[in-house]
Amino acid sequence: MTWIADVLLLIGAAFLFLGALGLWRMPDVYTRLQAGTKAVTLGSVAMLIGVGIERPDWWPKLLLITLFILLTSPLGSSTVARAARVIGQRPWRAGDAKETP
Amino acid sequence: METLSTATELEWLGWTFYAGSAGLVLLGCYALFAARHALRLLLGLFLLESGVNLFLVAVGFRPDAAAPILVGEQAGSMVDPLPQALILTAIVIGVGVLALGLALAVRVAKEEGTLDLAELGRRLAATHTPATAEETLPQSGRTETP
Amino acid sequence: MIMAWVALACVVTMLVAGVLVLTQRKLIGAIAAASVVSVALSVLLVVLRAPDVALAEAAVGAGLSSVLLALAVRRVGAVDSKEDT
Amino acid sequence: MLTSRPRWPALLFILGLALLLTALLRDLHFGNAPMQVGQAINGVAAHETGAANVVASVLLAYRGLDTLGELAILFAAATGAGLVLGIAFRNGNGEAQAKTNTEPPAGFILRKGADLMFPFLLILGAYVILHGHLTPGGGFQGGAILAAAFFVPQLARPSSPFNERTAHWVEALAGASFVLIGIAGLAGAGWFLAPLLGTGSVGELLSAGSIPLLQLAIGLKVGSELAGLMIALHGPKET
Repeated sequence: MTWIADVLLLIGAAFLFLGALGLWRMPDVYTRLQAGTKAVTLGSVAMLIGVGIERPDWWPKLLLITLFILLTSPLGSSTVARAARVIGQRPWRAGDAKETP
Repeated sequence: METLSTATELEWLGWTFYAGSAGLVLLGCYALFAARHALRLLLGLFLLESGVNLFLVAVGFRPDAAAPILVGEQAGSMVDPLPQALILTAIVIGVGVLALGLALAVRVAKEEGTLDLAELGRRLAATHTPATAEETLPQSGRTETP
Repeated sequence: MIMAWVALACVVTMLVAGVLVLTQRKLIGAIAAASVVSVALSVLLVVLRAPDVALAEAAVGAGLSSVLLALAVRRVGAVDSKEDT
Repeated sequence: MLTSRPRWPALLFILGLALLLTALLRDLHFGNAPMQVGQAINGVAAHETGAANVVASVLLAYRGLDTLGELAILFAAATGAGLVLGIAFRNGNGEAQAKTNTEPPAGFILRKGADLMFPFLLILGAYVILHGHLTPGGGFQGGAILAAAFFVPQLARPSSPFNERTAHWVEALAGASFVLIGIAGLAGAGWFLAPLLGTGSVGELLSAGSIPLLQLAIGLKVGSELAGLMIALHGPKET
């Protein structure tokens, strides 16, 4: 049973790393939000499930944390994207210069 | 959490924490000295506070002790609760001070139109110089107020 | 042993973010870096077995302080001095 | 950037301070805290106050007067900030509403999400406050969460009025009840903030005498103060 938890933790760590890498590599705010939200949400949820398999008595709190992440993460990213659109941020096209972070 | 095995490892961990807190204190002090913008000053104060908080909690640490919260009937040794209660107080007072400073900064920006500390000091010196000296030393910033 | 490595990683993160607070060109970036300092500090406090203080630091230091600073920056954004924008 | 070029006097000072700190820290042996008072408190705290969280018992029983002073400082800071920003609760609503209308409105997702999160955050804050004597947490941490809970709807709908009069009443009543519990301890057992209501058995929700009530008072006071501070700072842009 414990190797399933290990695999889930590894998947979570890999996706969190990919999210961080994407945040650094992507050219503009919208693509960075893609990396920062989707990969990080999947990574943290996989990590929480892994921890839940490792420690079965923590399930209720972990479930609540998962619910909270699933609720707030898309909310935050959509709000940031909307704010960027409102102030007139243009999406990146091929050939444009990469924005400085 | 596992306990530490050797004395050298403990010393190493101690230097890690001390380096972190001392580094934050030094960065905060540098910001307090070199800041040109009022909000940078408040950020420096925030860093300084964080460093002091970390240092005081690290002083109360014991390697073989648990967190100061009783679970069941366990009666092992626990780390020092006094610095922790002190720091809990300090964090909340810190946010109060930060909020008051921010309110003052917002008001100054509204009245004066700038938050540049050198510029604000120049204006303050110009306002407090007597009328005779104002003609000889206009807007110099080095005016010696009597 | 794993505790010591976590502590080392968090101290390095904290100090790098502390330097970023001083060197970020934009004020809002400096505030984000200060928030990172607080988060790393709260992990360090958990390692030091002070969960109460860690919770306070995460809620007040990383959450409320950054919100207050960001609100103030939003209000005074137009009156920054020349080299700070 | 802090400055365009390094400030040499400040760097020199920092170098001296670093040398001083290194010299001081070399003599501190990490992990060997003498903790004479801490040891004594750890031994008797659960028996004397009935709280499983020793930090909470130090904060609210052994050093309760200090916490009252801290609440006074926070109150002074919040009042001072409100005064400096010129937001009296008489004209807070109408004026703020008129000014914030220039901002673009928040989107549908943010509005609905804020509605969805408000009860969630409220429950989390109440949980953290009421379990302060059992688990990490307590009045200050839960108060910060409550303040966030009341600020998120304000952020989503800038025009919705925050009832500052109610917030002031909650703040005043919570502060007064903290003092009243302390005076009740003075009358009952002979010293300020003496534990009342019996200690109960350690580890249950209804235990630790008056500590949960004090946590609740602190939580409400801190929450209303911090929410008021954030709403006072969330004003219109200065141009």
